[in-house]
Amino acid sequence: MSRTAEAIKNIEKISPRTVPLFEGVCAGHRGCQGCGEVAALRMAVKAAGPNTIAVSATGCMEIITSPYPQTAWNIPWIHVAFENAAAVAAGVEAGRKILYEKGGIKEKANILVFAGDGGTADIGLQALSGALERGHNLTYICLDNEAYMNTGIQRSSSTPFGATTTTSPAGSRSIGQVTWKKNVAAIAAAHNIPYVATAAPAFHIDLMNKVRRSLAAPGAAYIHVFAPCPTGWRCAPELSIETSRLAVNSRIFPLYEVVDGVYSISRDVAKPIPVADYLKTQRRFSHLKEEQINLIQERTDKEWARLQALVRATNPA
Amino acid sequence: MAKEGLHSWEKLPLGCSVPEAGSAAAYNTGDWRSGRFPFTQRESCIKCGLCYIMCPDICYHPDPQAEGYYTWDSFYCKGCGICIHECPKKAIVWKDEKEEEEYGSACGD
Amino acid sequence: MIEVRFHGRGGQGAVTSSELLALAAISEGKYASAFPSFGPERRGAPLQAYLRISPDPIRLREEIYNPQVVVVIDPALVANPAIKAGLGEDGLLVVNSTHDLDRIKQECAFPGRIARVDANSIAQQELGVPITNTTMIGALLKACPGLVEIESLRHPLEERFGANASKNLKALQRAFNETII
Amino acid sequence: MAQRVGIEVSLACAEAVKLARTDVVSAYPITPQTHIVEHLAELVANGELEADFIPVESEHSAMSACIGSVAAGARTFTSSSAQGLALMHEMLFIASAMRLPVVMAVANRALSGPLNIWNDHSDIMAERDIGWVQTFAENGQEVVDLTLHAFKVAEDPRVSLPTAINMDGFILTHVIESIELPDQKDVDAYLPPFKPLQILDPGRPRSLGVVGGPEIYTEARKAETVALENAYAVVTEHFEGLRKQFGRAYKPVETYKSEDAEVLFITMGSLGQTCMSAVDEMRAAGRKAGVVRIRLWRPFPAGDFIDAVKGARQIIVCDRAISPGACAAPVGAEIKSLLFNRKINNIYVSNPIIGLGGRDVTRQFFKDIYAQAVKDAASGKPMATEIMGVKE
Repeated sequence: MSRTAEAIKNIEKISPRTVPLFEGVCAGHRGCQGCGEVAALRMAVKAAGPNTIAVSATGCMEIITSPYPQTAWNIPWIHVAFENAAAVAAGVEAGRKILYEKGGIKEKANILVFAGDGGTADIGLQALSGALERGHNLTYICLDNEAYMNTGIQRSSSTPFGATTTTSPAGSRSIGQVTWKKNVAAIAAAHNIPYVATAAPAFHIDLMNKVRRSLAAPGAAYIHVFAPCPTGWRCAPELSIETSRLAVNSRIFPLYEVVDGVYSISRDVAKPIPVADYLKTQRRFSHLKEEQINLIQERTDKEWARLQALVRATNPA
Repeated sequence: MAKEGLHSWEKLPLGCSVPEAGSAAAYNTGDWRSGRFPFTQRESCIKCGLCYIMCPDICYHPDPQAEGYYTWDSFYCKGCGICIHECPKKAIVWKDEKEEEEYGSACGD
Repeated sequence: MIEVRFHGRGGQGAVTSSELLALAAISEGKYASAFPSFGPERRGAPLQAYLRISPDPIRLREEIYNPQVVVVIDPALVANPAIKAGLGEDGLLVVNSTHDLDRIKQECAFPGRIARVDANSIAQQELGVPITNTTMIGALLKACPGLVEIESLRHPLEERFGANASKNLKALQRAFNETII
Repeated sequence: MAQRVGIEVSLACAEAVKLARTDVVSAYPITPQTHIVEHLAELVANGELEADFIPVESEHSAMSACIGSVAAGARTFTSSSAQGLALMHEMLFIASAMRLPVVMAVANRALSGPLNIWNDHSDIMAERDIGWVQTFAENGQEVVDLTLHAFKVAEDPRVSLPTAINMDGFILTHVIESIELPDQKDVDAYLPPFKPLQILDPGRPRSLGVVGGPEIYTEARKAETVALENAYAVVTEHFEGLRKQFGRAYKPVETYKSEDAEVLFITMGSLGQTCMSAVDEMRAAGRKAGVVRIRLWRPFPAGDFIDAVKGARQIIVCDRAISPGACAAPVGAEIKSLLFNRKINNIYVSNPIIGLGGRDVTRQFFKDIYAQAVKDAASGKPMATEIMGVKE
């Protein structure tokens, strides 16, 4: 058993009956109706518990939780800027570590970093890479709603192929986003950090346990969370959580873990639904033609096969 | 004169911080809701708690009076309907706000 | 105040020469400043290093334009006209060369005082490598009596070279003895 | 007893950071700052400094990590220069707005382009308005003393603002000179452990760095501005502390042969040293010249400055940075605005821009500038800002 596997095997597991009542983020936040991102954020902080320091990048979650003179945070929280949450967290971690060693701090604390896909895949990628490479003991959670929602639905490198956004609008000569979604979890895994995972709020127990496992892992951890945005995706607010379920069940967003380089699929979708069933819930994809939907299906199948190959390659028989 | 600020600069916490945790709880988001609200029919409820954990606005809380059930909070509910969609037993339904004078009854007792 | 300019190539330790002398002077209670020709140092490229030593605090932050002494660490630079820049006829040129003084005078066309030592041979014999920066300090001290005491260099050499300090000190001492003016 | 030793100024700066018992160093290498952070990394690696050294991947992250580290309650240091400082730009404002007392040594260097690694003040002058306490060191000893002073001022609960010590790249950073390194016990007596006013503590959760809308942003900026203005008294108080503890006296503004001077040079940083030497020679030649050296740049010591120049009929404000398209160079503009505020209109202000990108400033150059300035004033030429020593 690898060092990380050993470290995370005995975590206090959360089950449907033992969901922690602790709220790290309180009601009264200004999230949109049906915000899947804040739902996922709340789950993550619940799992981490009160002995946690949160670091946020600029973005929806930061804006909706901290308009002066109020804060929705029940745990110590810091926001500095858009592109540097990982670096700020690195400083918090280093500062606390040395103070603990010198006796100035008596207790260790979890460090959770929250950033959106823009703050992670685009402008914050360098700071993220630096923090992961240096191995700070923290968990970085990307809450991926697949575009710059805070500023009005502009495309990011995490926006999926075919989605229309305000800066990748579908038109007579464009299908919307023409590039494929950047795979930041794979980039994180390429840093050979102890723990990488993907999660979705529809699978809340899995998500919360992944947060616990990431915190138990010795060193830097990364969790990529699929965070539906009814506002930006043009879907009904009540379908927010459902959308993340469909994403997983269509294999367009597979749930998996990489523990010390060893891949495992957390939810083996034996009979996937067609990606078309996922796409049709969101008007950001409503302009797509069958040909493009087929392309997305092909790509999804290929990525799933690649993931399976990684599982085989990293789990010796 | 220009519009005045929220309060004196001399009363500002250091670095414009917010020293009081969870103070957003005082903020009413219930008035974002328009016309209808989710109503739990307890006779159908199986106490799974999905309404509690899936609600992005933290409107459901364990009912101190009835173990396993959850109460709903009109002060925060923005009316997104996630609880209604996620409830595996379809125990939560929309109700017209005009029908109910008292939200207290929304928890279905 | 005395101002000295060193000429060498990147990697030959001209900067180290000026630094060691500054440290020695300061340890004697004098004031000194040592600095390289500012910029990226590239191995092999000709470079200069500067040294000021004074009994009083040094306030001057300009470069050295009119040194009283120029030390040439690399024999191949002796004929380079840059070594004479700003050096008055009453100045002193300390060179690493195997040639006799008359020939050096011709090579560099400098009418003033010249001190020479075959630092390459000494360094090769004493250190096993032709790195002449510490050796040339010996020649400089011979030509400039009282600049600093040789003994004052012992500690800076030990700090810089550790176990090899004594070998460097010996090479320096030999150069001091073998320098012809 | 503290000893006077020969040491490179960069290393002396790092030694001061060590003597300050710094907890975290977060830095990215850039010429001419490198020797400072290399030496700190070495001190940490050897266990001589019990600190965490974060070898970040950019200056932006360096300052971001400093902000996080101070917010965690750790005494924190960084150092940068030119392009690195420019990359930090965004973070510098946030560090002061959040009132987090980071200490930074700036090895002043020209901003690109063209790429130039040599000294001038264009890097820090582009950061004038960051809300930090900013001092300029003139020699290696000042670098050491001002570094200790920076921690003392920054962390003072009456200030709680980040502080930068400026030192001329190469001209100071790469020079070995005679410096007295204080004893640890004296530094401990001068600089007690850091007691932050608010930290990220699960035992007392607070939110730092919140959104401040139109209804509070003005008040937030007012509070920060007043804090920096009020730092003046603390700066001088802790200068006095330096004198008592280490025997070296410092003032926000220093003068040299200014009492009876008719013409005063105004300098910042190492320029003042060569300028004093030039003034000595000019005095010997019968010219009534003097020097006023600005050590504290932010908050600007207006009263001290006015006191220093009020007897002169002409001042020559030496700038090492350009403010393109502006009415004056940065220091020149500051001083002209101050004189105007005080209704002082009998001083002729020349504003030469000199020493850009490593161009050496010599005693002779000061004499030339003096001659030109006196001629301009005599001829009634309008006061102007001019880049000097340009090859036509």
